[in-house]
Amino acid sequence: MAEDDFETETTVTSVSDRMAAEALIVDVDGFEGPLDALLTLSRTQKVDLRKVSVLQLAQQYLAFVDRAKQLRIELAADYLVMAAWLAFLKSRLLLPPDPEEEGPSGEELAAHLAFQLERLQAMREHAARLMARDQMGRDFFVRGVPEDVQRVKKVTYTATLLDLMQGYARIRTKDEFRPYVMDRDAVFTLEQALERMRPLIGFAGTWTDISTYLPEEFAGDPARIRSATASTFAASLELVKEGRAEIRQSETFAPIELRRKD
Amino acid sequence: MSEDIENAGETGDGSQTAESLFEAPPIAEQERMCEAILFASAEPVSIKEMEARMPHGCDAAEAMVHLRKRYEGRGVRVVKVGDAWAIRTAPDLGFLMQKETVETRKLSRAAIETLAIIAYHQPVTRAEIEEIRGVSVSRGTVDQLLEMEWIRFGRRRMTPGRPVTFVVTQEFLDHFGLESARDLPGLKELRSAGLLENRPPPGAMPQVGDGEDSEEDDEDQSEMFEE
Amino acid sequence: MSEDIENAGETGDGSQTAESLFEAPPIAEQERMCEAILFASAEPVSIKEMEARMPHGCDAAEAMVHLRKRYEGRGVRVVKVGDAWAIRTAPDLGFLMQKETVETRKLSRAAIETLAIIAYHQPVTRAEIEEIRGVSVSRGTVDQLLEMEWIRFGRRRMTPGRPVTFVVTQEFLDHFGLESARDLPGLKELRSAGLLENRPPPGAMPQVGDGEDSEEDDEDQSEMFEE
Repeated sequence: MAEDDFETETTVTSVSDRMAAEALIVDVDGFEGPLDALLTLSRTQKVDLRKVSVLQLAQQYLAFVDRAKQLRIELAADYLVMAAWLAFLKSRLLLPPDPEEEGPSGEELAAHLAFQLERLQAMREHAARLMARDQMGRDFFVRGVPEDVQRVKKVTYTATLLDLMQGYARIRTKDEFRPYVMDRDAVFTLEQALERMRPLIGFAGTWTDISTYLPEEFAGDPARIRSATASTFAASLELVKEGRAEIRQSETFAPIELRRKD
Repeated sequence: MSEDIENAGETGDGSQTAESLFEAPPIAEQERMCEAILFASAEPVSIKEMEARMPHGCDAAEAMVHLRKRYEGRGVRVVKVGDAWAIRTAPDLGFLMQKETVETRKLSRAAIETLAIIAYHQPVTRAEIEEIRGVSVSRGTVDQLLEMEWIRFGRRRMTPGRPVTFVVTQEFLDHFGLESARDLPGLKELRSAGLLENRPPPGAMPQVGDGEDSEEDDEDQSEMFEE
Repeated sequence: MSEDIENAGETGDGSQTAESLFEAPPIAEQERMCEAILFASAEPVSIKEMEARMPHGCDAAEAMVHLRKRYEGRGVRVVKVGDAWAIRTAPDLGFLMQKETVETRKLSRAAIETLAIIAYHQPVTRAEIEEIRGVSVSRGTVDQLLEMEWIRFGRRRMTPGRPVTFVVTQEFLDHFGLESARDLPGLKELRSAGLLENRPPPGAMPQVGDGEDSEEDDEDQSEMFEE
């Protein structure tokens, strides 16, 4: 952009403003973004931020960006976006409102920008006020010898009656299952006994102790004997019921005897 | 006397009735206890914590009213920090404490401003801080404030994206001698001037990070344009 | 610092002592200073050191007399440590510097089972417990139950080796709300209450006599019980 263009852009600004604007450019890295640059520029107006001329500010900013370009200072994209927007705002403020145009008016946009500047300025001032407060470790101090609070950790254990009973039940249940689960091969079923005895009973013409009907492979181990005895006895009763055999016992705990019924 | 206190304390876990078997110690004695607890701690102690350490049935809040009064105008002061209490030296005597002075890490201008914005606007999102400062907030700035435990994460905002918010901590209040964030200097004026309002920009305002690739902002804008 | 000293000195009305151009602050003010110094200092502070920090012309020894008196009977005391001074917690309040946290934990499964066996079979030896549980009982488990005072040693069994037996205590009965260990429900009751899982482990044969009790019923029962 040519030098005389710059002149026409800034006709409203005074020499001191221009000098300030140039000083700003030297400082461009010191700005914390375009809003900060705008806030600094607005100070050249030496008015209450609420009365700041946004139009004038926009012109100042655009001049500042142009100047930075001339000096081949690389401005962050943010600055250029703001410049474009301010150019747009400027045209809105200068041209009579277009009734066809949607969206906020130039005045509304300008008012919001003024609000943003005022808010940023206020936050700066209050940050300064905050930092000016008495601070710990500088103006007031904490206890020099804090005593450690000893943590005495006490652990108590609880259990409910239900836990207790369930625990016991768990153990007992485990026991009950053990024979059935583990010693399954020690079980001689009623069906097996019947199958074994049906053919044998035909040869039992005389009273014979039913223990002689126990399968050989079930001898020796008490558990297997018990199971085989029980099922053989049950099978014998079944045969008696069928009318194929007779059963007798001379007295309690005496041997149970079986013979074929003709 | 100490024995009585200890005994009274032991009833704490047993008889949990409103009227404990042993009466709570007299208020003057409770005041002594609060005094001892606060003197022993560099950090603020909450009423709840004091009562947890004191014998059953004590009213630490009431004892603190007496204690605070007792230390008015003294070389140390009883100060309230959030829900907790602490003893701190009187600020006018800071000059005596050169030896104890701790060099605090110098905060950058960005960090100070960010801190002030969080304090005055809390709970506040990163996007809101950026909107106020007109510049993106560097990760390092927030990290530094988090690390100093002057700020912490607040609740997520119930807006699209559920952004996290930042709030100041008890450590912050303690450091700046504030009883609560409501006591921040000039808070009332800022509020009445409308400068703490979250005023959404009218359409087509440039947003922070427009030049960069910030997804959040893009979303915000596209939403704005759709409307 | 020098400024502060001068300001403090300015209260003087011009009556100059030989040592100082300015009069020392009033003794009450000196007392405040000593108080603040002792509070903030990490180590006991000698009179000399205090005076070096205080404005010129101060008499820390005299100020300390006042300060010491002020803290008589308080929750903290001003004590002499060698030739230096410090603020310390009153000895009778030492108990406040302990914080007891009580954590309640559920008894481990091993402990519950061991306890249950002792309760149902008492007096019972360790070997018997192990036989019933089918696993060895760790020393820690028994010790824990002894420490909780839920079990104690019973009479020695009059068998070879004279092994000790375990029985449950009155504390145990109190805790579980039992009048005697005989009040513990029997296996039959446990079963009818659905506490015995009749369902055999996967792959096992159905139990004889349990034919009517379908699995569904069992489930219903245990659910009922849990409610």
